[in-house]
Amino acid sequence: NSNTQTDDASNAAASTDPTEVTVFAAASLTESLNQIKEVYESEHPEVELVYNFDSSGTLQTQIEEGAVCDLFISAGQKQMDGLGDLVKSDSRVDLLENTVVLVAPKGAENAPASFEDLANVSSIALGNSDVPVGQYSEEILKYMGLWDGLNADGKITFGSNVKEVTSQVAAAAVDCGIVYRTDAASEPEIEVVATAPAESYSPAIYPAAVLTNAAQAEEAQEFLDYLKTDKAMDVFASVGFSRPDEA
Amino acid sequence: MDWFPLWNSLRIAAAATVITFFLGIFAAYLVCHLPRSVKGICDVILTIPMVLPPTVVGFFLLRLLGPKGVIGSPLLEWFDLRIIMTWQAAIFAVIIVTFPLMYRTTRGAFESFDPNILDAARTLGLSGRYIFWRILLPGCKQGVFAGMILAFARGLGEYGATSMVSGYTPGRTATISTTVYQLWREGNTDLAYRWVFVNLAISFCVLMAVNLMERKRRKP
Amino acid sequence: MDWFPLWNSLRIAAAATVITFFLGIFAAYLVCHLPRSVKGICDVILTIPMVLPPTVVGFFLLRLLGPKGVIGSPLLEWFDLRIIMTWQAAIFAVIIVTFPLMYRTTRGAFESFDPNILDAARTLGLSGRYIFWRILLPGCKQGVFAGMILAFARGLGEYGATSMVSGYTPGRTATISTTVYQLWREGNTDLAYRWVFVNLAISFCVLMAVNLMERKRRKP
Amino acid sequence: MSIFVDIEKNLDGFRLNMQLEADNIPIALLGASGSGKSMTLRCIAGVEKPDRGKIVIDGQCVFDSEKKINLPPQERGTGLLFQNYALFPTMTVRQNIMCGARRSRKYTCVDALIQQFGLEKLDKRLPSELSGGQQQRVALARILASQPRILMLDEPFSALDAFLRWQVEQQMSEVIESFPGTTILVSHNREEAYRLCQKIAVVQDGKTHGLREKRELFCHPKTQAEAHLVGMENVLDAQQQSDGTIYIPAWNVSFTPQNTVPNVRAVSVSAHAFTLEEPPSDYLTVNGCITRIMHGPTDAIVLITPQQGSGVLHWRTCNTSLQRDQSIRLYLPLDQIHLLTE
Amino acid sequence: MSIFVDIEKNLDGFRLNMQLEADNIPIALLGASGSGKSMTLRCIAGVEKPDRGKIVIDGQCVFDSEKKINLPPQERGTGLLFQNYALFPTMTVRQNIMCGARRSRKYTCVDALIQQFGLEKLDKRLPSELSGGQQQRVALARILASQPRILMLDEPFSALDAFLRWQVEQQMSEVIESFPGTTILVSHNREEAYRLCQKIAVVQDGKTHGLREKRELFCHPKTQAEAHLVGMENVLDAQQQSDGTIYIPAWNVSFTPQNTVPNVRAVSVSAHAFTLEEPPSDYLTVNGCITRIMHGPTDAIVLITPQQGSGVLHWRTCNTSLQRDQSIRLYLPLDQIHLLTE
Ligand SMILES: Nc1ncnc2c1ncn2[C@@H]1O[C@H](COP(=O)(O)OP(=O)(O)OP(=O)(O)O)[C@@H](O)[C@H]1O
Ligand SMILES: Nc1ncnc2c1ncn2[C@@H]1O[C@H](COP(=O)(O)OP(=O)(O)OP(=O)(O)O)[C@@H](O)[C@H]1O
Ligand code: MOO
Ligand SMILES: [Mg+2]
Ligand SMILES: [Mg+2]
Repeated sequence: NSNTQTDDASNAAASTDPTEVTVFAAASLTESLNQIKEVYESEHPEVELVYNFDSSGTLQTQIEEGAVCDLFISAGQKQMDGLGDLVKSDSRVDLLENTVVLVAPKGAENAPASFEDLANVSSIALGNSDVPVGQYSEEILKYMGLWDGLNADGKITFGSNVKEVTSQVAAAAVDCGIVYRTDAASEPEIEVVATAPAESYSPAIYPAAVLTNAAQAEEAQEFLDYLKTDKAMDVFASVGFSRPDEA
Repeated sequence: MDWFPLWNSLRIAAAATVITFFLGIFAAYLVCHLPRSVKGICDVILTIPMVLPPTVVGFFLLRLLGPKGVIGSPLLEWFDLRIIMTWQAAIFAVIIVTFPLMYRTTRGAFESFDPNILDAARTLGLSGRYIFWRILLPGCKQGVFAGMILAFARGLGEYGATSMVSGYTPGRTATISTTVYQLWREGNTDLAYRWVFVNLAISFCVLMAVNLMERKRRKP
Repeated sequence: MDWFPLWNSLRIAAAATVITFFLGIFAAYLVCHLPRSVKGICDVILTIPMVLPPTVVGFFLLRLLGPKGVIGSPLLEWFDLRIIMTWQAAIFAVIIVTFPLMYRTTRGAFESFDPNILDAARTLGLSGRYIFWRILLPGCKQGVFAGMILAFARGLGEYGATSMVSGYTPGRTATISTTVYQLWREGNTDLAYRWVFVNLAISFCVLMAVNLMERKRRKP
Repeated sequence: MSIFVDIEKNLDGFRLNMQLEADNIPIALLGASGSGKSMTLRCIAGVEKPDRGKIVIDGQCVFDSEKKINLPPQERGTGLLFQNYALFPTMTVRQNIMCGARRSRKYTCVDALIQQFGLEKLDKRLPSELSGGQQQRVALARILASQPRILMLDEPFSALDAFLRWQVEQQMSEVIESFPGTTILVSHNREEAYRLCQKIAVVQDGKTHGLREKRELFCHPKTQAEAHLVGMENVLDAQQQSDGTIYIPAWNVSFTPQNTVPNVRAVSVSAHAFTLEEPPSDYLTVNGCITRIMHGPTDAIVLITPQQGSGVLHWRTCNTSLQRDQSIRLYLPLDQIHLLTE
Repeated sequence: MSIFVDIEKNLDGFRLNMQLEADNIPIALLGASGSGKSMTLRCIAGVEKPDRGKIVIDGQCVFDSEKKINLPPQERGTGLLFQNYALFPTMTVRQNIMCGARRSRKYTCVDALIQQFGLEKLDKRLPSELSGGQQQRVALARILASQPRILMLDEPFSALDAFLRWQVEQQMSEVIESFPGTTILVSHNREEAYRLCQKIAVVQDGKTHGLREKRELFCHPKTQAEAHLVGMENVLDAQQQSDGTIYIPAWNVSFTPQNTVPNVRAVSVSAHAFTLEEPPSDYLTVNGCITRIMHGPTDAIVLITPQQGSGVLHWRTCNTSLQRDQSIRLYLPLDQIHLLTE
């Protein structure tokens, strides 16, 4: 599976096989990271980025079970925390921040206008605690004192990934759902009705870190640094991410 | 340990198996009697649900059954019935996913049945219906049973399409497999394993029971 | 449109089908010749992979194949081979998920084969191996084929276990089904549909080809 | 009640072209294995569709390729006994016979049939637990229970042992006699066919020359196929010379037939026809050497190689003093030689 | 070369208890349908395992329940022709026969066999494209190709038509004669059994009284089963009176047998035995009324209801002037009455 044919006359360094840097990234980053890859590889011909996208929980399990990985970008702190000593703590940074929004089927009549209206909906789709936004949803609903009521009435349906939640909302199978702003952007059939107040949940941070036993720790760190540059951030921002507040 | 997912899984799998059973037999019979030209295409179309990833199947079903869907919207309008996100919706999902198993196994059995026997039945004046229910079907018992078990067992473990159309609402639509997945993702691995074990145990019992039944029938 | 997922899916499904083919036939033959007492249990155990949700299968497989696992660690130690997160790992996943399909279909065919013919072959002095490969197997062609197609088609659409052990690395381990899922999640629905269509088209062709083959064989 | 059949059907490498017409008498189809007898019955029963032609049962047209009539087997009211029995494997003997009685709804006859065919002790068994002969009896009873308009028996006695065969044949003979419609019997046994039927059609390579009065057929076979089937042990090629004499190369003999028949291709002679003593009427003489003697319970079959002949001569005799390799002279009355045209 | 069989096997509702012993001569098993003939052959071939007993072929013990010997069928070197042919469905005729030749590796004989059994034109066909008779011939050829030590034929001619039967029987007779080992023939046809074999064992309800010289068996049947099987059309219950006379209720006649036999339970009489003229020797007289006449090609079978008798009398005659319902008086020489003890 060699890519040596991609030799460019202008690119003398590519005459040797490029170093492979394996990046495990949350699936919600697929589009933006693929865009960045093109730019980055042309600037660093000695590096080839190999991505593995999946939900953060699956990625965590794969790393725990010994998958080869240099850089891990999680959609939630929990998954990163779960890896413990497997990541270099000094390399860990909060790379991106996402915003939690309430969505409803486009043009739905019985859609809630705000989070407060959720007391009156008949059903709501949330991500489970594996889907990073699931934890935040729980925080928000608890903060607003709606959680116990919705849960006891069996109005909450938990999706095992973001796509399930957005699809269910898009099909109007549920009255509304809580997802990231970035997820909402990918589904034309739904509309954002409210943004969760910042104080109601801990910031939705995407942490990134180089793995302890990374084979290409240096190159991975270099790529991670690049991701923090404005050039990369522009790409992330275009799909709805923001730079986390440097607190 | 809340036993609701067990009960829910069983009722979904059972209901779906009953329906798949008849649908599968019916489809197998029809396809066997089609002219050669369309037979192949029908066969392929009926097998397709098996080759699609269950999540894709679930997605299409969601579109169909949802309040905006072709099936869902009349149901909602006329009967005020919201089928999606209920445990009943999972029955549809399981039927579609298990149908090809039942259909193909049954068709194989039908095709290997001695055609002379069917001819004899017809010359004796037995109606097509009688021949089908009393001669062909009992004669293909083994194949039909095998298809049914496979369908039931597969239905019990179905995850992708079910979670898409029924969601996971504890105490309402949670099945064994969605519960396992949920628990496991929440890091509650112990309980998840316990449910996997329950799943295994039931499947084991079902398969074992049918095995014994088959054996008894062969030595009456 | 990058065609890698197609090629990757095909090679995984093909490799897995070849292995499942032999494993399934072998298992079916062994189980048919087991004494009654253990037959049932073996049968049930071999069917179990079908009833577990594929993600659970994937999880267990990850444990086995990982560098710390029972299969993975010797592979790593002796051959310096890391199998997980490669496309080869998906072969294992697909084998496990499709095995029961092949096994059960084949066993059904073996059991409905006229025992007199096997007896006749034995009295003619034909070795067990000859009887198996040249008489039983060709005689059960239809059933064995059906099992094989089902296995291949199911393998082509396998998502849960595959994504668990192979991950989704574009250009390396991406299969049709993981690509569909990923595209779809990105909101790239058009391309996702295109891949679903590719999946359908291939499955359709495979099933159709076997259908024609079967027909030709019956009328030689 | 009657049956009229005129059908054509092309099979891979085989062509069936059948004409039959009979009133409500029992008729038989006699033919070599693979000559298309079973296929004919299947076409009449409606489980096989002829390419062209017409089938009329009791004046009702059940198949007509021109008028596009093709009644399903259920509405034809034919009873076909299949060569391989075709019992319903999941039903007991009694249930199988009950199935036959469904059409007529005369369930009362079931017990009588079970008794008639000696199945009392077996009535709860499944077909797979019966021996070949037992299966055949069940199949027969099942057909009779359905009270068909036309009865077709594809070698009904082939798996019965001698005694049962005899018993069942008598029952069958009564059944056929009291049967209001046509009976068509396919049998390998010419004596059975003769005893049970009035007219016989000889089938060869999918064709028949029509029904013939059985006595006529047995006394004067006209083709090689007929000669074989009526049990002539000697069927030989013959050459008709221009002077009318006929030469049999296999035996190296010539003779002048009593009445001239054109286009003689072969002759047939029963193995009973030869005598050791000179017969009173015209005869021919065959000299030969005994090559084999096969003793049966009542007589022996002696195989003789004629002098300078290329073939063999079959002689049936009760004489027990014969020895192998012995030279012998046999007389054959000319009226025992049947001239065959095909 | 020889065969020794002494086995027991219990089946659901049926008990097989067989003793047989033969040198390299052809023997036959004659028995009613369901009497256990096929099962015996299957036990010898090794495809069925007896519960108890011993089977020795050519001095080699192939099964012994006490010594725990049970050779697989492959090592027994037996050739068993199955009643349902059991051809390999996916192989052509030639390949089927080739399979038989694999053990002996004598592939050269295959062509000869194909020719011998008239299969030249069919050798590329699959078994499903053959008629019943054609299938049987292939199965026969396949067995012979395997050159077995012992040849077991389960009704080898049952699906052959009259002419082929005659041809194949002659081939078979030669094969059996030149066959170095024992041949066991299961046949429903007593004449075939007689012609092809030297000794015959009558099988009834899974039991046999051992092999008997065929002539002896046919002339002096001793049990009802034997009488049936050698073709006695009249087998009747009889009562032995204290004064030695024997009374036949079915015919309502009594007679004093020429030589006294104890425990006479039944008698048998061939349908040929009766005469219309008073015979010279001792005889008995039966008066009756003709109830049915069945004409065969050479003679007729006449059924007579004896006066005051409860049964029926079968008479075979060439007399063609008989009428139904006619009264008749028949004479039966006493030496034609066989006394049966079982
Ligand atoms: N599917 C088929 N393809 C080609 N030929 C066939 C097929 N089925 C039957 N035949 C041929 O048709 C002919 C007639 O078959 P049929 O079964 O009617 O013979 P039959 O007279 O009943 O012989 P038998 O007495 O042996 O049963 C045979 O020569 C057989 O080889
Ligand atoms: N699986 C079984 N269960 C019960 N009884 C059986 C079973 N198989 C065979 N039998 C019985 O064993 C007996 C002997 O069968 P077998 O096939 O040896 O008879 P046969 O003498 O060959 O008769 P035929 O001449 O009709 O073939 C029959 O009475 C049959 O009913
Ligand atoms: O991309 Mo995620 O880990 O499914 O939110
Ligand atoms: Mg036939
Ligand atoms: Mg038998």
